Amino acid sequence: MISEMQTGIQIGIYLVMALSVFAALAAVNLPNIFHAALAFIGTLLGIAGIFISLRADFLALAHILIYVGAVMTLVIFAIMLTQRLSDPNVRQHNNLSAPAFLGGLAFLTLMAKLIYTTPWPVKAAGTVPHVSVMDLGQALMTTYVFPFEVISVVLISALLGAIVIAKKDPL
Amino acid sequence: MNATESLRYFLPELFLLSGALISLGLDLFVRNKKLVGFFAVLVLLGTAVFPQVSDLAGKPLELFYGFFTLDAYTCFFRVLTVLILAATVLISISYRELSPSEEGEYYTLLLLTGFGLILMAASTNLLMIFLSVEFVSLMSYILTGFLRKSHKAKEAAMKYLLYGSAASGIMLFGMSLVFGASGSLELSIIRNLSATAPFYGVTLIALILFLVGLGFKISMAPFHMWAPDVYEAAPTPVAAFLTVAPKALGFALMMRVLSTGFLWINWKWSPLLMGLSILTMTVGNVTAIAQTNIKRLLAYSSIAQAGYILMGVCTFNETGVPGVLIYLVAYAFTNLGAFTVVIMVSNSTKSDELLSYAGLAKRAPFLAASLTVFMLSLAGIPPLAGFIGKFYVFSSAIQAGYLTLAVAAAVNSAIAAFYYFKVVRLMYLVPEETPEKIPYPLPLTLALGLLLIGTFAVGLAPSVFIKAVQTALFV
Amino acid sequence: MQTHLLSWITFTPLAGALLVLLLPKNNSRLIKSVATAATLLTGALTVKALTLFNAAEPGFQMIEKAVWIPQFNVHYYLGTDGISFPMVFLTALISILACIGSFGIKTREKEYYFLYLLLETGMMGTFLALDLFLFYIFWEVVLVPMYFLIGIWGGPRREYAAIKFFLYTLTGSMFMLLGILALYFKSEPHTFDWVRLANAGFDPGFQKIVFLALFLGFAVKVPCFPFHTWLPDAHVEAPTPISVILAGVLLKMGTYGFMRFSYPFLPDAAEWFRPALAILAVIGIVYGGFVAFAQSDFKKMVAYSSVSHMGFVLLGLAAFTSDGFNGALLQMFNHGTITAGLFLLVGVLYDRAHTRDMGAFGGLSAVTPVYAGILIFFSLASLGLPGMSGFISEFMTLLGSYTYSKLFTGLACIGIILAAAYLLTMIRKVLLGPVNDKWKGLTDINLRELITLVPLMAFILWIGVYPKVILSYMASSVQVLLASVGGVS
Amino acid sequence: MIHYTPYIPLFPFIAFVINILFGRYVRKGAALISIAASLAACAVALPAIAYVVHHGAYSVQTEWLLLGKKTLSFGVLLDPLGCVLLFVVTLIGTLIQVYSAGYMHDDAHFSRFFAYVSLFMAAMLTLVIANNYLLFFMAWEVMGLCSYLLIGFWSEKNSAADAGRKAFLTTRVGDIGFFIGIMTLFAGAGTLNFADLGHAAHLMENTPLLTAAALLIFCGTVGKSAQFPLHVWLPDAMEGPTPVSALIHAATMVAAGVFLIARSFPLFEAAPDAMQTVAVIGTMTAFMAAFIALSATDIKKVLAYSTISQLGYMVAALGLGGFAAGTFHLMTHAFFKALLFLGAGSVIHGCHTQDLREMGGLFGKMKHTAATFVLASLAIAGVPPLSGFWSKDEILAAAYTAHNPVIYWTLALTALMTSFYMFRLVFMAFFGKPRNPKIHAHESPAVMTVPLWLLAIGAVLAGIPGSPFMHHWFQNFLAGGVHAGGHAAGHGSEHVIIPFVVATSLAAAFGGIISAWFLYLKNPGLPAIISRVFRPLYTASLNKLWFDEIYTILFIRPFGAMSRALYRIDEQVIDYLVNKTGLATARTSRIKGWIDKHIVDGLVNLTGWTVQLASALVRLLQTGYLQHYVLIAFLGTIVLFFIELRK
Amino acid sequence: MIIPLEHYLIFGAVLFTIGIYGILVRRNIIGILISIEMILNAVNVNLVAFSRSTSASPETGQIFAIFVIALAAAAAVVGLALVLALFRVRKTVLTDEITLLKW
Repeated sequence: MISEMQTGIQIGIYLVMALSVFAALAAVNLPNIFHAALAFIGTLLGIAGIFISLRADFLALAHILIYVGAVMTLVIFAIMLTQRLSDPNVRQHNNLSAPAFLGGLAFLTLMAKLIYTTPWPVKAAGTVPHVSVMDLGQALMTTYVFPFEVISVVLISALLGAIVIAKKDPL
Repeated sequence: MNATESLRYFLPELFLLSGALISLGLDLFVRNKKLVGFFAVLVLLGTAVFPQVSDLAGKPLELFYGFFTLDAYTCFFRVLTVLILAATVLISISYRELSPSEEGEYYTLLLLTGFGLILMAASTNLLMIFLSVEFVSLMSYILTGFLRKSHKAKEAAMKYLLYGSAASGIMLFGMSLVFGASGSLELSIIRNLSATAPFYGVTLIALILFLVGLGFKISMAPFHMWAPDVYEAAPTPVAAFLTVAPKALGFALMMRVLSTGFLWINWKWSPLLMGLSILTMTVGNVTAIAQTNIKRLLAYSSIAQAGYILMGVCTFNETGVPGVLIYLVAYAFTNLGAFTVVIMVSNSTKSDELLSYAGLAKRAPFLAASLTVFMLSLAGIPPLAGFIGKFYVFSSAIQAGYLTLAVAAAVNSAIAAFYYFKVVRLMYLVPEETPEKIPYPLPLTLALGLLLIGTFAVGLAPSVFIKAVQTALFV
Repeated sequence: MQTHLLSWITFTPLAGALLVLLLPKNNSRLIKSVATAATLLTGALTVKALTLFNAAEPGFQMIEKAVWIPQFNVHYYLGTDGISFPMVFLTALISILACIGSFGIKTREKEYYFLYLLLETGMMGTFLALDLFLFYIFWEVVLVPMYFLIGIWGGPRREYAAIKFFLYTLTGSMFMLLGILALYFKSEPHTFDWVRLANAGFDPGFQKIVFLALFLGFAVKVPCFPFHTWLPDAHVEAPTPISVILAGVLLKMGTYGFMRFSYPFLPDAAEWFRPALAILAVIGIVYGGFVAFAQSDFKKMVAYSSVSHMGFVLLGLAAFTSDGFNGALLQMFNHGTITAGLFLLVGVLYDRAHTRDMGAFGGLSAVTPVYAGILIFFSLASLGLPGMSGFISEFMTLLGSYTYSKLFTGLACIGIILAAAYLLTMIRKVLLGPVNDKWKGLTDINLRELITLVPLMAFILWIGVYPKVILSYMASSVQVLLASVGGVS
Repeated sequence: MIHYTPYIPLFPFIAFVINILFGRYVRKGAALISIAASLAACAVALPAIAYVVHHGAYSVQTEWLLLGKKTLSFGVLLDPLGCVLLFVVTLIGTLIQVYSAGYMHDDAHFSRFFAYVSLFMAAMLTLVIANNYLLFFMAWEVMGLCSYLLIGFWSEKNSAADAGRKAFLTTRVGDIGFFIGIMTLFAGAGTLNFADLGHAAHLMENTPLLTAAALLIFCGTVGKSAQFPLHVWLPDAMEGPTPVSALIHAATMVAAGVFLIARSFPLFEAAPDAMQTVAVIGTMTAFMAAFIALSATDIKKVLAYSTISQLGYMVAALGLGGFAAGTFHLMTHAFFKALLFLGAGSVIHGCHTQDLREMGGLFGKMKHTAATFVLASLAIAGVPPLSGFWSKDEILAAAYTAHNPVIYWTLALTALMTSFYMFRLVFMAFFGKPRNPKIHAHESPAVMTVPLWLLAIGAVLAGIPGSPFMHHWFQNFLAGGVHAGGHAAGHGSEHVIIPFVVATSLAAAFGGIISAWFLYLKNPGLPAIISRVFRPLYTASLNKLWFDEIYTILFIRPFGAMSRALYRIDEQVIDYLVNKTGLATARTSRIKGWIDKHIVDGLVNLTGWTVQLASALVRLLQTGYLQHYVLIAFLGTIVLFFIELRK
Repeated sequence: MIIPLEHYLIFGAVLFTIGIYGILVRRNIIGILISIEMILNAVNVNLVAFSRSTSASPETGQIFAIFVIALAAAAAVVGLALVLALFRVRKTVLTDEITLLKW
């Protein structure tokens, strides 16, 4: 029973993965950039699903909030600001597809080989404790307090910069 | 060491950060934005001489649970960084293109970048490496695209960002793999990984992906191609800064990564870096020959210089490592100096074309002489700073017995002399086109004078600097 | 002053250069006098050193040594011996004369004399440095002023000539630097110190590589066939005083390098490369002679004649005998005086006629008899007329090389005939034959020009008639050199 | 007085210095200064000679140069051989200078002329008293220089300027041989001192090195004494003023070559092969030059070829072992040939032409000149008891005793030709009717004729000391000298008159005179017919056996072509290859034009060109197009993977 | 772990490669930015997967991922700001039209 359920979950995960990859392919290939952005949101959701399967619930949530809620909204705004939607005929791909595809294929092959030949030090199932939101918060406030502070500086700086860059000329 | 304990060792950085924030606030109240600039210089100099709380004679301090490694190495680069930044700010103050409406933020951003650069030097784990590199990169993109009016600058910043993000993405992917294989973010633990045979593959891939990310920062071929475009289009002080500081810290980090994380497979990366070093210097020099824009010429030159510095990284022996540091110091003085002259000339001629340097010797003898000194230093002519750097890296190649590398570097140096002298030739041998006089604004002249002194000082009294470097490395 | 005499000699010109920099741009008279005073003072110091110089002492004298870069074991290390002192003296002499010869320069005088004096410091340092690091620095310091001096004040193709000179020599010296570094790292403990390196005893395989590297650096300067092609261009385009410096002193730096560094450090390699050196020397002698013969440009002819004459120096060095080495060293000195004189004379003519095409002249001996006489004098010295210095040194080098190879010596003798051929043809074209009406109004040589030439003539005659004195200064040091390479005396 | 010997050359040298530096102040006084110097030299030299005659050779030396462990000393050696030359040079030199004062009186460069002549005197005297080869060589070269300067004295004339250069270069070819010879000797024997030659020859006995050294030294003679095949310069040297021809190119300098052989005699004796060569070359030269002289029409050219021929005689004599004979002839020849040249100069001075075909019947107008000239001609023809007879007879005797019939008869035939062409000259110039009415000849002033007569006395009497009347005093004196020089074998031992030789000699002398008389006075139309009958021979003689033309084709043209070719290689290949490195981008049209025009810059140039090409290619990659950059980086990464992961 | 670690890694690698492909072929800068985000997400997948299976302390990978997300957001903000600024002056967002700088 458990194994059946596990098989079901496994199939579900693989399905999510397949869908994510499919969405990712769509995101880089769709001729309409707006559609591509939407497809990418699909990928993001899929990845959130994968996170859940890895029992990183908080991360999945944060992922969706930040990406779908913030980044992609921005992206879509940007698309709308810069895109003449009336003109979907603008070619969205350059002529580097062939070398890019071949290069990508080579890279992927290499990676696959590497992934399968490396004896990853996987811990025995069940020995890895569940990481709760509490745990994460604790870690961020203790061990990781320094990066945490740093990233805040980064974000402030980035915001400052973005404002300076994007603000309209006073004249 | 926990956070509270760490803070007292972290005072210089805190000083810098608060300086940045104050300057941001100052921007709101001060009408003459130049004052913000001078304030920034003071902050930077303050950081440089900020009293060290601890004695660094002992073991390196693992501040903030090891997320900030405070050792002599970090201190060295901290001082180098803030000095470079101080020079950058100084030469920015009289930069004509900078409009008052954005000048205040500009200095703040520079100060913040300084913080990021110091983090790079202090990073010993993957997370901090990623964070600091991205931080500096983001700041670089922003600074590059800072000028509102320049189309080229926007374009270059855009390219820079896309290229840079892709590069850090690639590096990050490598980090993820090595993290998986070792189970830790600490470079010191990753080192143990590289000692075991089954993990060679993943270690090497990770190493190469590291090289991509850091190679991007130091403009190492074939990851250098963004550099000329960015250096040409960026505001000249920013270009000066970008050719020096991120590169220097990129090298700092690269050496940290290689020595802490991958020292045991140096027989693998040493030849690789040798090839990349030769490629880098050749590409830089060969392409520079054909340039007609001084900033672009200096851009390619800076690529070539990265190639020479890589020699020291590649050999990684007792001359190579200090060689890199010395070279960086020498290069910082020299390149900043060259850019200072470029700013002064372009302030009056409104052009960065090489042709506008024709007859400069007549119009502005001091500028021409200074630029000549800097060009000679870049070409590695003694007794200037550049020579000491080159001497060191050549030494390391010879000491390591890398004859190919040494010969390639020798040939390259000769090629390089050709285009450096192209500039000199224009200034001295070609009659002037516009007889206009070039003004000498105080901050720029001050910076120029100091950089000139530095260039000579490294060349004539290298022992002082070598001592500093050795302190940074072996204590 | 006594104790730091060599430093004074080296840096007096630099001080003069800095002083020139402070002078007002337009006061040409003041600039000239300061520059001349600096060279004269340097000359006086050199004479002072001459009185202190102990000819019987084979080792280094007047040594100054101070730590400079302790981390690399680099010392500020000056000293002189019988090999370098003649060169120092030559440098001082030629510098004074060329400085006086420079009075004709009318543009950008301040820059000119600044660079000129800087150049002198570089040359002096090159000959006096006993620390390889220091030597390299001075060696390179020479390059830069030279570039400007040719490039700014040269002839129509000056830029080309200047950059060509610069790139050739720089390429060579880059390899030399590699060689120097190799020596440094091979020595235990690592050192640039001449004395230590000379006693290091490197293994032969290593020696060959380093010799080759140093060779590239030195051979370009000599210039040794086939690295000589910068020379005609540089000479032709350079202003007269700079040609004089170039021929009089700079070329000697290459051969001096062989004698001072390559040979004592790398005796086995020197032995091994001896045939190659001799072959290149002979090619240079004959080839330079032939090419000189083909010239119609006066200055170019003299330039190629330098290639030929410096070939004798190399031949002497390949001889590995006391005669060969002494002859080579003497030939360096003599070539310096003779060719410097010839270049000055070319300049005299060019200043007046604004052409150097020998075919355009004719019959000048009737128009400018004093000039003609002096030109003939230097030509004869150059073609090795006995009684003049060139003969002695050529005789000694050939005598030296004779015991090494009769064939090479014989071939080199062709060079002597060639020298007579091209120099006499030059005299024939310029001085003899019917007077060309165009040059009827040419004025004869003036006093200033005479002042630059007469000291050279004095040296040429003195050495030609009684070479024992100058040779006595060289002999003991050369003997040491010879012993170090294991040559026969 | 003998101890002042080393200072003999100093007097003329001082005269030289004064005249060259202060020529424009002393003006005509230059002649006085030079003559005074010569007289002073005479005044020191003659007592010195007397000393040597009574007390034997004198030598002194001082260290000059340290070669390795060997010392090279310079010094003075005055032995009988040197005395002969010293006597000749001081005496004839003085007389000729006196003559020159008249001859050159109107020349614009009067003082310079005397300066050169004084320098020559100084060099020649140094050479004569030199005690070693190096000093000898140095003086030898300085003489060459003076010869060069004096031949080209009238340098406005292109022919004179060319002749000077030719003389210097041609002799220099020989000198280089001499120079290598000296080195060979030094390397082989370790000494250059004449006094040690015997010892040296002994050291190198039977080695090829010795023969080589001797032959190489002989090269010097070939050049200086205008022996075949380097004789071509001497006829051209007649472009110089006539006193110069007399002094340098007849009496003294050219004889220095012979003197050189005589000096090196111990060396040659030890090398029979070399001796043989010397004899053959000398004989060939003697014959060949006489043959050319037969058809010459320029009065000085006839004398020039005659000089070559006579020098050939002396060389042959020495080659045959006739040490005394050669030296003897050297002395007598100096007198009569100087006299001939001065006479010719007087003729030229008097009628302003050198072409024999325009002269004729000058005897009446120039009595002194003609009389002395005829005396000299008789001497050179070998008519007894004039000096030429005694010395020529000695040489023929040497050939006879050497049992070499070919050489003997060739020399005899040459003697015949000599007397023929000399009297052809005499008859054409001084006798018969004037051919060119425009010529108004006049006698020269006393300053010129007095030296003529003084020399004539010499020409007549110089043979006496070597004749049986004085019991071959000269030969014995010389033999003692060789003795003193360290050589054991005697040379003057068998000085008996050989009747057969005397007969041949007399027959040749008178045969030549008579046939000349027959052809040029009796039947003036006959020579033309003869020349037509023996056309090939005549043409050969007239064209001087085509030596100049052959040398032009064989040496001069290839030389020029080679130098131009090498130059082209230098500019276009070596330079081109080298240059391309950096200069490709230095693209002002001027430079480009230059580069196009030219290729040895080539090695560098090729490099440069490669760099330029690479530069262009690499630049092309820098498209400004972001994704090209990323693609290169990405592909680069993959390449790095493959490099690192390969096994 | 419900499915083997390797499968997650392959999934990450595939996403990564698609991202790279996107960077290389997209003309639109926003498209490229999306591709870059995809790369960072692929890394996150790796990080979280490793965090679950091989990491010494289980939260490390997740925290790293959080930082990656945050920085990605920052980069996106700067990037989009630049896009807008660029669009304003150049009226284009296509990479092959921003090639003023070359050679």
